[in-house]
Amino acid sequence: MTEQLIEKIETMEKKHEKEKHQREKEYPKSSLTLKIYRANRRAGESPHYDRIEVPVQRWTTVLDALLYAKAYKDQSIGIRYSCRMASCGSCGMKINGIPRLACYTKVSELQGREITVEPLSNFPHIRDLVTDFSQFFAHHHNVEPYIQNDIADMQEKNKLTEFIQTPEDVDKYLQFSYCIKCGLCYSACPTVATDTQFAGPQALSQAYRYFIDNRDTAPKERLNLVDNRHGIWRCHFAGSCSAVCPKGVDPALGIQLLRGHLLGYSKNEKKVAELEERQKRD
Amino acid sequence: MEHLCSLGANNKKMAMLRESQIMKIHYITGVAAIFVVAVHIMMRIAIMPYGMSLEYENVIANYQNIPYIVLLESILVLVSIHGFNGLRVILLELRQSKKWEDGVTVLTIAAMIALIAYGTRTIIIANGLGFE
Amino acid sequence: MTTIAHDVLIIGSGLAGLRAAISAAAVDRKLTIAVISKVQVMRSHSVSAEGGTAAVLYEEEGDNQEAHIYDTIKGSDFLADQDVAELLVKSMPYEIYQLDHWGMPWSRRKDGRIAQRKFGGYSFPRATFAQDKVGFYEMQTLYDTCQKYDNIHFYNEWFCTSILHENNTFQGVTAIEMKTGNFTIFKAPAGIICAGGAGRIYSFSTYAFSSTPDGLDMGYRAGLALKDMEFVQFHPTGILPSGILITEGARGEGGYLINNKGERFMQKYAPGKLELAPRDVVSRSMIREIQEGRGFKHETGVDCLKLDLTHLRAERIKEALAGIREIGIKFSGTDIINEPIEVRPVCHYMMGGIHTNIDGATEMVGLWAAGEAACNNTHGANRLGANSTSECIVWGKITGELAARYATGKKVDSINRKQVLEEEKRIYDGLFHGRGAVNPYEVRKQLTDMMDEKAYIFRNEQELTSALEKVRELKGAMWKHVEDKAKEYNTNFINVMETDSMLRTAEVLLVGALNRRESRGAHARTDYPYRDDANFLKHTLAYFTGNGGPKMTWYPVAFTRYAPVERKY
Amino acid sequence: MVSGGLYTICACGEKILEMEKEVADRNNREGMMGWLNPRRYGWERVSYWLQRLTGVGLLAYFIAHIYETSQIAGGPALWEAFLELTQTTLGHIILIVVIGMCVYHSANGIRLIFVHGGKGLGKPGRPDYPYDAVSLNYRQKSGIWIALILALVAMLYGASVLFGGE
Ligand SMILES: Cc1cc2nc3c(=O)[nH]c(=O)nc-3n(C[C@H](O)[C@H](O)[C@H](O)COP(=O)(O)OP(=O)(O)OC[C@H]3O[C@@H](n4cnc5c(N)ncnc54)[C@H](O)[C@@H]3O)c2cc1C
Ligand code: HEM
Ligand code: SF4
Ligand code: F3S
Ligand code: FES
Repeated sequence: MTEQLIEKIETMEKKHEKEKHQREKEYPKSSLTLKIYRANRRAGESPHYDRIEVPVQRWTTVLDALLYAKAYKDQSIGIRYSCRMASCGSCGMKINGIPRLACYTKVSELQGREITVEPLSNFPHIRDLVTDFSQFFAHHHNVEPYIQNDIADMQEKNKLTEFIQTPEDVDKYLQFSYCIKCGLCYSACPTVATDTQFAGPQALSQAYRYFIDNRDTAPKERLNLVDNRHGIWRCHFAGSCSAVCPKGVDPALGIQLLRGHLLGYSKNEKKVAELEERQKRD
Repeated sequence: MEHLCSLGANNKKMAMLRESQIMKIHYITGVAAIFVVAVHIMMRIAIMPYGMSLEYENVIANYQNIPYIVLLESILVLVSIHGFNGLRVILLELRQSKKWEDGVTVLTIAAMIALIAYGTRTIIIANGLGFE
Repeated sequence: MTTIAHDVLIIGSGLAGLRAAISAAAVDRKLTIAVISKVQVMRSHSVSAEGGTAAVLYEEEGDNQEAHIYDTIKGSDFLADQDVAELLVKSMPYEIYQLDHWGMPWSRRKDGRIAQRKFGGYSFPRATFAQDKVGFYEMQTLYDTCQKYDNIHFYNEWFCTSILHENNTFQGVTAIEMKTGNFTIFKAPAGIICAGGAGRIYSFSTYAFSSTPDGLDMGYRAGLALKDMEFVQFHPTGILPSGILITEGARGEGGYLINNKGERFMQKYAPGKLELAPRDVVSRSMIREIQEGRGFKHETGVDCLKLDLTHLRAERIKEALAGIREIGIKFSGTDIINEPIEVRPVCHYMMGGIHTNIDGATEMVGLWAAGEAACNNTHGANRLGANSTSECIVWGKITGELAARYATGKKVDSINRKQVLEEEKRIYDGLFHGRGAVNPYEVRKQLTDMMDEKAYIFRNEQELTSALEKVRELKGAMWKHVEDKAKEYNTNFINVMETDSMLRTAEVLLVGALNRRESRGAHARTDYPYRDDANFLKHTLAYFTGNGGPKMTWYPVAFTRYAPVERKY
Repeated sequence: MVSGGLYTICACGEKILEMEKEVADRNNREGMMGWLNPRRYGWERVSYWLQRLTGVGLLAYFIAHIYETSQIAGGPALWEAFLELTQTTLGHIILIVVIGMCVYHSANGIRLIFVHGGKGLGKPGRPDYPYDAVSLNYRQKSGIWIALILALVAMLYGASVLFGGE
């Protein structure tokens, strides 16, 4: 494609981004309506939406708004949250239909005077905005997300020393270890939407994270682990995972790179990192 | 390390081919299909006008041509493999249970074989028709 | 009522909890370890830690452990137990390398070795870092490493309410499974409390919303002492209005603090260390600047100062402070590459906690405590940045191992039924089915706002007394009820239980602050502006007495080689 | 022993076997509706859906086509009769759609074969805020557009052959 066209589109998008920023700066103090999905299946409460008016300011996040509503309007709202700074991954929910972190979405970034909040899809529903993550965690567990290496567990007697890893070695996997396990990607992926056993973008990108880390010595086993009926082949590069990931993990990239190794497009040239000899300390 | 996880368990079930082998076949048959289908279509429109190419005599004449038969047969095989595997993939993603998955696998393979057989039958008969 | 039996119970799944789980699980694969957490295990507050983890790694390049020990003790204003500080420093290098072996993405130097940066109060660049998401990566590494062990059992979103014990011996805990609302007993011969800090008793705070003192309170109610609770660390740089932290690493990388005249005012207060003086010093200096009219006004009307990073290279910021930049843009509307960011001292760490000895053992047999919830006297009156994650990891490991060894071959035959019934009565009759007109969230807000106002960096008798009165008034108000009557995922109920524990802990904090009539480390009294080693070179202990106030006593500081001197930077 | 969740999980995955329950819990899954929604997620999602749709469409056509051609075995009369059935306006329109599907599916298929192996996606690096996923780059979007344009061109050409000849 012509470079110019691409550039043009990119500048257009940048401008749009800037305008969004501007709009946000001028965001007036006011109030808006939260349209909250409510249901408690176990207790037999059927799904419905509640509309709650909350005051907002320029920096108010959807989480702030929800917590205000919980404290002063309806204390029974079920919601999961913790860090309020986009690092714990608790507060994923669908905001205006798209999976996002509530604490990372300012109301001023959203259009309109009404914000719809719903629980993440593809996770079993528990109550109101809260969903069950156990299967998601199980998928993560299943890709054996830890360094496999005979000397991974240090003996205290061993010489104290690190694996030598250059900044370039680190860059190969660092992006994928940004993952906060918020599950937004899992909620967005169209394959996960129908395939209950598909490992999902989060787990598969973690498989790549450990695969490409040069402290790990079990690349073959890792490939075998994802090479099955509900494994990596069920990703068809819909890209939605990367589109919603709040941390720039780009799980789609990790998955395709890992599959490149399975397909034999890429060779695993990583040299296993060495231990630097060092003086033993007391 | 012994882990009782579903991924591992699934691996055991896959006796015949690994999923990666299946999908490699899927890609290769896909790429190959482009070429053979292209030639096939070219022959429909490049040698004579499209309408004419469909006349009975012309079609039968084609079936006398051994390279053309080979072409048709390879289209039949390649596209069937690719297409039915594609279908299998979609169906596998729709529901998950041992019964469903085994059923899907058996059915798509059976359908694939049936289609290839049926198409081959046409080729053989059409080829035979010319000698009469 | 269900009873779940394990060998070791770990309450809390922050850095301390997960490290303890791994070391306990490694002792014997046949022991079963339960990690109980009121949030999903990897969502603990520790993920927010940003700046670094202190350890001496480069002795060949001029660092030494002696210096780290002394920095820690001097930083603590000589209230740290010196043998404990020494243990911390000696254990740390191993832990850094162990994390490296487990997959920690430490930032690297060009030669492939682990990188370190400057941090406040240290005489050598000693904060080992992984960009500016140290705690997050450490949590991830530990969580992932836990997946190796099939004897670690995670209990995601179970809220522990009390400790069961008999004859001063630990028997287990009671907990509520949030998903179903079921009240459950856990029994085990050994337990470790790793329930984290209590920073949410302040409303301007860097802590996660889940950092409420229910863990501390649980121990307190079970008869354990809370130690040194009056020492609350205020971090110099929290952004407005949310209080989210800008790591000290920002100053470690070379950031300036400026007042409204554009001066680097730290030159006046700590000419030797400037912005990299310990946190208590910097925070006090900032408040002085503000009080003397050299602050800025944030658009919310709050006074603040500015942190200037614009002179750093953009690449360096993107490389080493990417997370901070993101936070600045997102939560404060400021890109630190282009503009100074508005900051204000913010509640950040509790030096105090459950009283333990050097091994992390509490006064109860079979119960240990580690991490921020424990007070093993590493940090004294003021913690140095980057020493807390170190502490969590070191004592996580120590207590995990000790608890597992202790639990080997032991079993809890019967549990104290009476306590279980009492606990049920306390939370269900007293809170869940309670009645009242006052909104518990309003009580919480009043408490935290009041703490911000009256127990902030500078304190005095009058304000502390009025704060204490207010806490007691709030305690007595008619707020103990839960509006949401559902069993399933009832966060309203959880919040009310948290508020209950916050009130008790705030009371201990205020009484401790009133009793300590001196200024030491993070505890600065305007009416007693000097350190008083003759009368107060000792730890505060507070015991629960039922509904009256806490019973206060003192506890000696352990000295080895370092005599107290005046603390100057 | 239980811990929170449908698929009880320990760090060990001791009970993960439950995931293999014959009927997995579909509570709150988006189901086939989840295949759609390009509105929310961009071009790659469109490509995902079109590749499926055209794949299945082509398979259906292929089966029909094999049946159609098998009529030759029935002799000239049957063949002509069948031709009459298919050589209608509707038949031509279907054929044009098939041409479009075939071209799109093939062109996009080639792109996918590369992409599935990580080719043309760029390299992982340290993400900068605001995060843009490198994998969702303009090369991919252009690839999808090109496939769509090629399909359109082919359909026009097909229309000119099919309808122009009369
Ligand atoms: C913003 C920020 C940045 C920081 N940066 C640094 C830094 O750069 N370097 C450094 O050394 N230190 C830093 N610290 C301090 C350090 O992060 C904390 O002291 C440390 O993470 C505490 O870890 P923890 O394991 O003790 O507890 P936490 O991580 O707080 O975990 C507490 C656990 O207890 C559980 N819990 C609590 N109550 C209950 C209950 N009733 N029932 C069940 N479970 C319960 C919680 O769910 C949680 O899992 C920082 C702190 C903050 C706030
Ligand atoms: C001409 C007859 C063809 C038929 C009947 C056909 C059929 C199908 C079907 C049913 C699918 C499943 C869709 C899915 O998995 O999402 C599919 C997928 C696919 N096809 Fe084809 N196809 C044909 C030609 C081609 C050609 C020529 C190529 C190009 C090289 C190709 C490449 C692909 C690719 C890459 C996929 C995606 C597989 C995946 O996402 O995992 N196909 N095809
Ligand atoms: S990959 Fe991104 S969206 Fe998915 S769980 Fe991790 S951080 Fe969340
Ligand atoms: S959305 Fe799903 S299909 Fe693949 S690229 Fe992402 S995992
Ligand atoms: S509350 Fe932690 S990510 Fe939103």
